[in-house]
Amino acid sequence: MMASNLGELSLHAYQTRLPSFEGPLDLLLHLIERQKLDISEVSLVAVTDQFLDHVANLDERGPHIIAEFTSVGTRLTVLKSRWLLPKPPVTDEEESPDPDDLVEQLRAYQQLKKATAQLNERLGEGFSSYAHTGTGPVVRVQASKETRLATYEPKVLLAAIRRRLSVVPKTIQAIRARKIVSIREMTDRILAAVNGKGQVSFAQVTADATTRTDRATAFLAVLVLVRRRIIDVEQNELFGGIDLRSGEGMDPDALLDMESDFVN
Amino acid sequence: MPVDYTTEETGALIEAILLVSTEPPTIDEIAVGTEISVKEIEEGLAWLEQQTDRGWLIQRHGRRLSLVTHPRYADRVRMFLGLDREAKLSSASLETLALVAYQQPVTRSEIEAVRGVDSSGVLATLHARGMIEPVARLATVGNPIQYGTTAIFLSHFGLQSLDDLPPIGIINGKDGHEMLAAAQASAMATETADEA
Amino acid sequence: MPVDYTTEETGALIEAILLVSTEPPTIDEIAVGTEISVKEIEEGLAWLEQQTDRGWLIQRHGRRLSLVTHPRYADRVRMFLGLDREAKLSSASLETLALVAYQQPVTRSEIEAVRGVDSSGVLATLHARGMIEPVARLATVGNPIQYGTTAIFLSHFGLQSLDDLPPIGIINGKDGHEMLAAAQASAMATETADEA
Repeated sequence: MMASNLGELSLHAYQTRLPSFEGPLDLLLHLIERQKLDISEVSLVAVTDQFLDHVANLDERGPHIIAEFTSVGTRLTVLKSRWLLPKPPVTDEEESPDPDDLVEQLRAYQQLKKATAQLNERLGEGFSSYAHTGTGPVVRVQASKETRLATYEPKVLLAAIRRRLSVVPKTIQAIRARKIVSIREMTDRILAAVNGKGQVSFAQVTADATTRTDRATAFLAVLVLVRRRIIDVEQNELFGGIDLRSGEGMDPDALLDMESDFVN
Repeated sequence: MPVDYTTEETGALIEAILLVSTEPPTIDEIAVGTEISVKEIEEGLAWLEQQTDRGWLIQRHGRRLSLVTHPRYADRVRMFLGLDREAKLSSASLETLALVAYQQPVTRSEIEAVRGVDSSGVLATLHARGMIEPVARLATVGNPIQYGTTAIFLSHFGLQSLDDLPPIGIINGKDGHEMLAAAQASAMATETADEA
Repeated sequence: MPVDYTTEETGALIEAILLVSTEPPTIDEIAVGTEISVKEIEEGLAWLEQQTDRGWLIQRHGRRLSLVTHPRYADRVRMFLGLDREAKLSSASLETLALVAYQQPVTRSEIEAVRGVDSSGVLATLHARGMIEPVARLATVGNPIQYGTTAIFLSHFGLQSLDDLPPIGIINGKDGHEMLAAAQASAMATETADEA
């Protein structure tokens, strides 16, 4: 290679700073711009040796990349040889387009570099935007696609509740008074509580019992469950709290004929 | 991080946040997430809520905020989304929904105490429609489920929050809200374990 | 259906529509869907795009419209969403992306003609990151794929539309776009079937 030691040194120094070029055009453009030259055949000839020197040092790259650099290097060599040799009058116009293409190609690449820089600047500002992915309004989120609900005025709700309240309230007391808790219901409640918490006190079970009848029912229910070993009870002192917990015979089927205990 | 946003800019930021959040955030979450003080977020939000030229409203569901289309444009939005074929709520559903809306949180027994009829089917329907949801369990035996209304409910009725529900007013010389509360209290006393 | 909306109201309606659309609609789709004339929609949209106090922008990708957060609030929105700054694009990716952005639709061969280097790996990366997508196939031998940029690309660079790309301008007395196009055209002549 014809490169001077100085040229080789500076190129290597630069390479360590800017480790990779995006291909031969990138390198070529860099070499030309570094010497503050315009893109022309003259400037291409001027940087040919440096370019070839760089190609010679492409050792770690893949063959594919080396081929790309070599291809451009060959075109440069042709160009340079034309300049070095005595010039015959050019008659054949088809001879020249190849190096000219390289000039045009390089100019286009320079444009691309400029466009890239502008895009990069845009990115540097960090001004991204984020697409709307929100939950959006309800009309969109609705579960069922086949039947969508009509929208209503709030006054519809008001009308519904006023209509109800103008009719019903007087009957509420009657409903409550007639409510009787059966032993079966009570055992279900106790079992649910024992199953849920592992242990409950009798006081908790009867916390909601408003009448003596309800408390009596609860006590009977406890007796039934104990007798069938579905629950165990423990009372540590006279009139003390009674704790209820799961018993060994905890079997739902055992409850089936439970009401027979109280048939009489 | 100190912020140099104007109130208007903070409002616009909130708008941006609501646009991209997948779940409706609270004011506190916005403040923490953007490192802006709660006070500034609240001021920005107040400014935002005053804007009348938007196509949407800020809906407050509890402490959560979300953007929903403005009721003024509901008909065109529905038209655009092809929602003209709509199912209507039955009068039983409407009545039950009204009870949940006005008295939430409320259990099935409390609802039945007022309506006087079994309401399990209606509640299931309303739940499936996304209008109501379980919000808690009562601390009595059986731990019955308490229902409340959802953000979907608010949108359907064009409400910004539950505070926007029209007051029940006076019925037969009695205050409607008090009547409901009394009915609820009496039902509470006979609460059964059937929700367990 | 006749409409008696003011331009401002039509703009707000468009805002509402964009909030609820699951897919970015076109102007025509909005017009048809709301039974409002294209002219009125366009006027409303023009009004909407002039509003400067919003937290969002209308992004135009091709003929589709969508709401995206205003780039001004990018850092706070990112903070709120807990997003890191996106991984940086390599200079090779950026260069290729710039070419696709400015010259789309463009084939791999056309890209390689300008860059002077194999670009298949870079194109695959950009595609995987959602920055570019195949938009058509060229009607030459092998029907090579033509690439274009995506809505994600626009969002990533905070652009409202491709019209917002900074102009390349004039270099050495020649228009940048024309020079790129010329390089592209030279590739066209040697287009091979390797994209098939």
